[in-house]
Amino acid sequence: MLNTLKQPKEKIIKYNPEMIFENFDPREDKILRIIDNDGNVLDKELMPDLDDETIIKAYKSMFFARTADEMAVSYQRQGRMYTYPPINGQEAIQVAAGLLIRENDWLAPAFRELAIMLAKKVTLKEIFLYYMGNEQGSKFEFANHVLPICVPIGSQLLHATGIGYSIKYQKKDEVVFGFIGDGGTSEGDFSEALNFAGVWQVPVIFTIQNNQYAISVPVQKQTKSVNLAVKSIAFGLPGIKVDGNDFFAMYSAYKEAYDYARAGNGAVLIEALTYRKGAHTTSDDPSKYRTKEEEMEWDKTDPLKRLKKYMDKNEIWKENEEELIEKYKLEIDKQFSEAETATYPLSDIFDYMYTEMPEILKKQKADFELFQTWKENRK
Amino acid sequence: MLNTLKQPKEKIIKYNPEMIFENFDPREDKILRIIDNDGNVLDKELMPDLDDETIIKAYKSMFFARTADEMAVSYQRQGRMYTYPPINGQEAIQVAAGLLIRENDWLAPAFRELAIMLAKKVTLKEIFLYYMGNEQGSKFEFANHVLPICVPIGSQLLHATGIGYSIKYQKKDEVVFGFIGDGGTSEGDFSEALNFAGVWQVPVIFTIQNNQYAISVPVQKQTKSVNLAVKSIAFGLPGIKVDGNDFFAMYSAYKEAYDYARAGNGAVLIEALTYRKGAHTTSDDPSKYRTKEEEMEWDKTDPLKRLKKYMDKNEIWKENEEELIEKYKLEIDKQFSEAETATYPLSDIFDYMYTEMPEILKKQKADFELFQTWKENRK
Amino acid sequence: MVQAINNALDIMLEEDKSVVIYGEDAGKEGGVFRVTEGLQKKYGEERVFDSPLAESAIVGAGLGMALSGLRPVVELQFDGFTYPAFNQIISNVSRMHNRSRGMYNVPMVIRFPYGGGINALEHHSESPEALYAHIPGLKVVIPSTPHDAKGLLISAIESDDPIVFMEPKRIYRAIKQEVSDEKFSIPIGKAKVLTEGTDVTVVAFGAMIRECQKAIVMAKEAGISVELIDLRTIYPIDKETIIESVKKTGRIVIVAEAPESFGVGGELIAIANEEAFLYLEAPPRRVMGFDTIVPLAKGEPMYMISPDRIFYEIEGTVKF
Amino acid sequence: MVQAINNALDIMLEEDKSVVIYGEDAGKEGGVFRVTEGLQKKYGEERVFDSPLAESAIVGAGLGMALSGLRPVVELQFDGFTYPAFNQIISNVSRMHNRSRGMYNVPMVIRFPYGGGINALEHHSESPEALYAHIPGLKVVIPSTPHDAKGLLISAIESDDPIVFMEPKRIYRAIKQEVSDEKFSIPIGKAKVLTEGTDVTVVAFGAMIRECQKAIVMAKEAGISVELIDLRTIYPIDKETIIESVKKTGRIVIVAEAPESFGVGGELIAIANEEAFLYLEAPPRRVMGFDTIVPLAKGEPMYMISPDRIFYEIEGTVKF
Ligand SMILES: Cc1ncc(C[n+]2csc(CCOP(=O)(O)OP(=O)(O)O)c2C)c(N)n1
Ligand SMILES: Cc1ncc(C[n+]2csc(CCOP(=O)(O)OP(=O)(O)O)c2C)c(N)n1
Ligand SMILES: [Mg+2]
Ligand SMILES: [Mg+2]
Repeated sequence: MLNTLKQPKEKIIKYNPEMIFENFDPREDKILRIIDNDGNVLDKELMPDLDDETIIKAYKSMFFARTADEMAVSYQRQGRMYTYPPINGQEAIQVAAGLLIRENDWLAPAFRELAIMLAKKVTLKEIFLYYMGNEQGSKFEFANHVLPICVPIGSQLLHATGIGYSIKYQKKDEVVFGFIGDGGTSEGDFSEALNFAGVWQVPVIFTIQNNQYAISVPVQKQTKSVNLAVKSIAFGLPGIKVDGNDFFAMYSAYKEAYDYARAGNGAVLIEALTYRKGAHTTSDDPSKYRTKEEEMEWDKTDPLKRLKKYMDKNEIWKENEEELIEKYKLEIDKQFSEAETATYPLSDIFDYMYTEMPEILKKQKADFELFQTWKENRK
Repeated sequence: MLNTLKQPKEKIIKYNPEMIFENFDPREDKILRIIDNDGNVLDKELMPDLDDETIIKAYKSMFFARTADEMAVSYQRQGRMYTYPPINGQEAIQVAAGLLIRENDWLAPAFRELAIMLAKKVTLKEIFLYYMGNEQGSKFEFANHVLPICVPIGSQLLHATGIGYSIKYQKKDEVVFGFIGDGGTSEGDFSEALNFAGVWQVPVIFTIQNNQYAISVPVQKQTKSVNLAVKSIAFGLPGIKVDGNDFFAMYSAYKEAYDYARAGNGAVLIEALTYRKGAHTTSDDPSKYRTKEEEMEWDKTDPLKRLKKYMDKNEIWKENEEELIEKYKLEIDKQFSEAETATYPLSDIFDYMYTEMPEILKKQKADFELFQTWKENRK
Repeated sequence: MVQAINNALDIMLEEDKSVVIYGEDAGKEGGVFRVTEGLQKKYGEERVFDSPLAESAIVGAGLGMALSGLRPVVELQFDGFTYPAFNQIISNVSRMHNRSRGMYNVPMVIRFPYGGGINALEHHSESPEALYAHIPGLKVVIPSTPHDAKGLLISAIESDDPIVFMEPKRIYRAIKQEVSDEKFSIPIGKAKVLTEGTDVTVVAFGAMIRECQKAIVMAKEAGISVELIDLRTIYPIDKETIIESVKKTGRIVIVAEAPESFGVGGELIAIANEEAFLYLEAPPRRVMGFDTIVPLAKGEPMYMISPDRIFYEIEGTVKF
Repeated sequence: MVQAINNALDIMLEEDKSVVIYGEDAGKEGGVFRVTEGLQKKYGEERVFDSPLAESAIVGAGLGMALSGLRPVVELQFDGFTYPAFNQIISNVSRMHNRSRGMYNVPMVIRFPYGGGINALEHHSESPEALYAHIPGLKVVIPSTPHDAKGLLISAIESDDPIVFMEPKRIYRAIKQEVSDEKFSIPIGKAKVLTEGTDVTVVAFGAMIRECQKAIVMAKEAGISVELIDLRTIYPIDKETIIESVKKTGRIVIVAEAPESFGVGGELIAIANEEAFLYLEAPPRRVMGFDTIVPLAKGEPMYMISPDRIFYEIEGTVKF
């Protein structure tokens, strides 16, 4: 009898280690977790093959990101920067992805992706510039294949899918990382992006940073689905739910997703379960909508503390954290100062609207300059 | 350990028969089918409890709809009507739903829902008026709670969800039927409508009429998911795939969905597997994108033939089909003639833009009348 | 203004059980600008609530509610996030009454904060009034004071037509004004002459009114008498009030934040030409935003229209 | 015109491997208007293909492609179905160059048929040019002949800025014109004087050009000399050509199908006022659609602008 889709059973192109996604079926609400809150390994089999040096590097990246994040919040409090969205608590996800992402791989961020942007060589100075209200911060001097911060929720994932198409069409060895929040999964663009990525079978790794809230709205009010990873089924993609505060779990999931996508099998959805420890942005007050108890409960899962405990237990970590933080602070402050001295000429408003400025804009600019002169003369 | 959604396990409010949705899991790509192409009952257990009279009524409704549909196509060919989208082949779905839908239940159609619109007491005259290019055809004189035909794909399902909210809020005993095509499932609005319906837990029965094509694009190019019913999982709704050309299967699925929704359990997704036997619309030529063989293969599953065979085997059908068709044709032609005599005054363009006409529109209308007078005088 | 709007919503929720309010963060938190603060507590979660994050759904579902007996007042979080709902607004909300030849009314309000001047991120400073005003079937309303916000919003909620209600976020908390606690309404479709004058007509709305008022002080000092009109309703536009004023002054300057090209200014100039051509003594002028993206905070002071820029253009017009 | 567009696409596909074309039914079937017919066969499914049914994705993914080395030419099926993509267009496509301060270009064309007069269903007859022209960062192009369609489309595909390319579907097959098979281009941003005249300037574009030409014949019989300008590019608008003509004729009539309020007409009147005020001898006039939904087939003959209506307004302007 005739049946629906009769999708030709796609042959999976070989990749390694070929097991995690199969074993953690989101339909059964399974979650991939490798170390517990105290840094104990729960399942040695699942432990990724990482040398101590890499683990330390990862921890330092997390640590640096957190320090920068906390300083950003305090710069903002000092009135030296406008709104800033902290990533505090979500470092493991981004640093794990950051270990894998190569120079030519693409990153399509939302706006809470500081750590992976740093991994892609976006500078803190640029991030600061942006949140000081200067678009020059989105012109990345050293980063390759990173899209600017994208504020309209969900829309960036379609760009990721389109880039995936380019990669496939141009037969390049590249992978796209697309990020979105839990709230963002409700936007039509999220579904459309995954659906197109499925049909086109393009190398995109979609990450949902499920930090439990969309501003004040808890994820339970976003959807009735058992979890967010399971949404992959609607688009025929592999999906997995991962403990986003467990660096090793995140790394393992990404490694498999990366190999899978890079081998040409298509896109993957990762739900990274985490918690936004800070406010939504510096203009938000979380005490309006969540309890201290909840925050403390989640604090036990903090990705930095957890990895630190693991390192301590395994005697990997040898550095002086105080010294490190001082060094980081100096570095961060230096970048901030550089950002603070940037100027914003009138031409910046006009110069980048088109590759060549149309007459209409030239005229508007000239008219404004006339006004400025008039104003000067008036004084 | 903290986990994702922690959806409170909703208690299902009792309804009957409470089994079909559970037994036909779309994740396993199961399909509900009760009679085969020759009208033989495949599983007596599943056979809905319908008396002969009702079955005959259903068949006649299907037969009437098909006759009207075929005549519509021929009116169009005669140049007496503009574009028309045939439903030929999709009658079982709509007639099954039509048996259940009550006067106060709501219908949010797309544009290929002739049969259920008739069941809701929309008149053929109105349908004809509409496709003759007169908006008066969307002002239903006898139908209650039917939205006008909605052309922007997918957008109508959000209206269905909103109506569901009204019903729940106003504590009414009503259910909403929302229809969409297979292609429509790719639109963001489809996902948003199901997601909101899930979160709000409102009485909406979503039907995907999967007729295999969106104009020329086959459903295999719409999505990578194993079927369309499985998309329900992304929104935490029950979903089922049904043989849409099997009247009994459709009726059973609808009956369960209806009882489930009406009891207050929330929304449901039904994928009805069918085939658009005709063209997309009268301006389309299917031979550009599908084969005669395929059409013939699907023709074996024709919902009318199939139900007729069932009735013949069980000696239910006693009427003279030739006579019936003549009677129907007369009736249809009468309604068509009535539609053909309708006029379209200038005021129709202006009168319904607002509940009260603003000055600006009055002026535009008056100016146009001046022009008309000038034109008259010029002759 | 935040309080006046909150009060209008409160009154309508109290009076009419069919009024419901929702949007992203509009429930528990009371909205990112606290416009709906306290309302969920007072009226319950069924009537004032958070929705999932999807603007098309917020508006589309709202339309469904409006068709089935409710009067939804939906909140979109910012001007720049109204666009995912654009299709629902232009293809369905604005048309359902006409499409159904009057079988269905659409008593629905779509509220959102708009405009620049608050040092915000991208997409948080837009003035899309011309886009919505060009859509047949909608009415577009913009208040410029707390009092007007309350009276116009009450009219909007009581209207059986769909209303796009744009709130000038820059003056959400900037203007102190005593507003009566009683229910009152201000008619939609009527502009208001705020200051009478004889030399030039200045037409503005929303947050620009305040800037114009500052410019008028400068003009007065320069001996120029300005007639200031607050448009209040962008569509249907109150041609009469504008024409009458232009006939008197012979000059018109339009002030608005949005990009100049294809914006509100052109429409007003067309109206002045079509109905008061022989009275015009100088070319009408537009003091509007550049045809650019509204810059981020550092660039915004150049983009945003200042009182001296308005004065500069007024003077230019009068001296023509 | 369908053939000329097809030919332009063919030339660009042939010349540049980075050009890809897709949209609903754009592949196998060659589009509902057969504009892309034969191209999939010639260039393969990777370069010319059907997409799933989702306009936001069509445009959003197209942007991704444009940022990563391709030159996508995406097709949206009808004017009325561009709106689901509105957010991607206004929030991302038009801004990525500016947002990234020039780090990324957006060499992308968004093609769609627009306009009324074909007895179509609702949403199939719209003229949204003013909506797109008001969006900073876009260019909006509308051809009026097969020759122009080809030359302008080639320019559009070669442009590094995003182009909204609106095709007047009513004359897709109506105008017979020999068009060279060679590659040629017509500059974007330049209007064209089609007929020189001295009494009145008529500005139009797209399918309205043909109607204007008929009206001009009537005007000539009535002794009126009309200068007809085809705008060709709606944004950035070619002020110079318009101003020069208005300075000569002293009169301007704008013809466009879209709803009058907040449409293209107002912008043109503003330009004429700002730059040629002292030359104006009569109030500029708009001959545009009503502020209503485009009616279905039976009502359309009243809505659509006919040559005699254009003539009527020309005469009115000249007799003023
Ligand atoms: C289309 C759109 N609607 C609304 C907003 C306003 N907004 C900014 S962040 C946010 C919540 C996002 O939540 P989530 O996706 O969970 O990401 P998170 O902030 O938690 O990282 C909202 C509603 C927006 N930026 N874009
Ligand atoms: C938003 C939108 N985009 C495009 C169209 C044009 N269009 C009309 S019907 C159709 C295909 C619909 O396919 P499907 O959803 O499978 O329904 P079917 O026609 O098969 O009943 C398309 C693309 C539309 N009506 N609305
Ligand atoms: Mg979140
Ligand atoms: Mg279909």
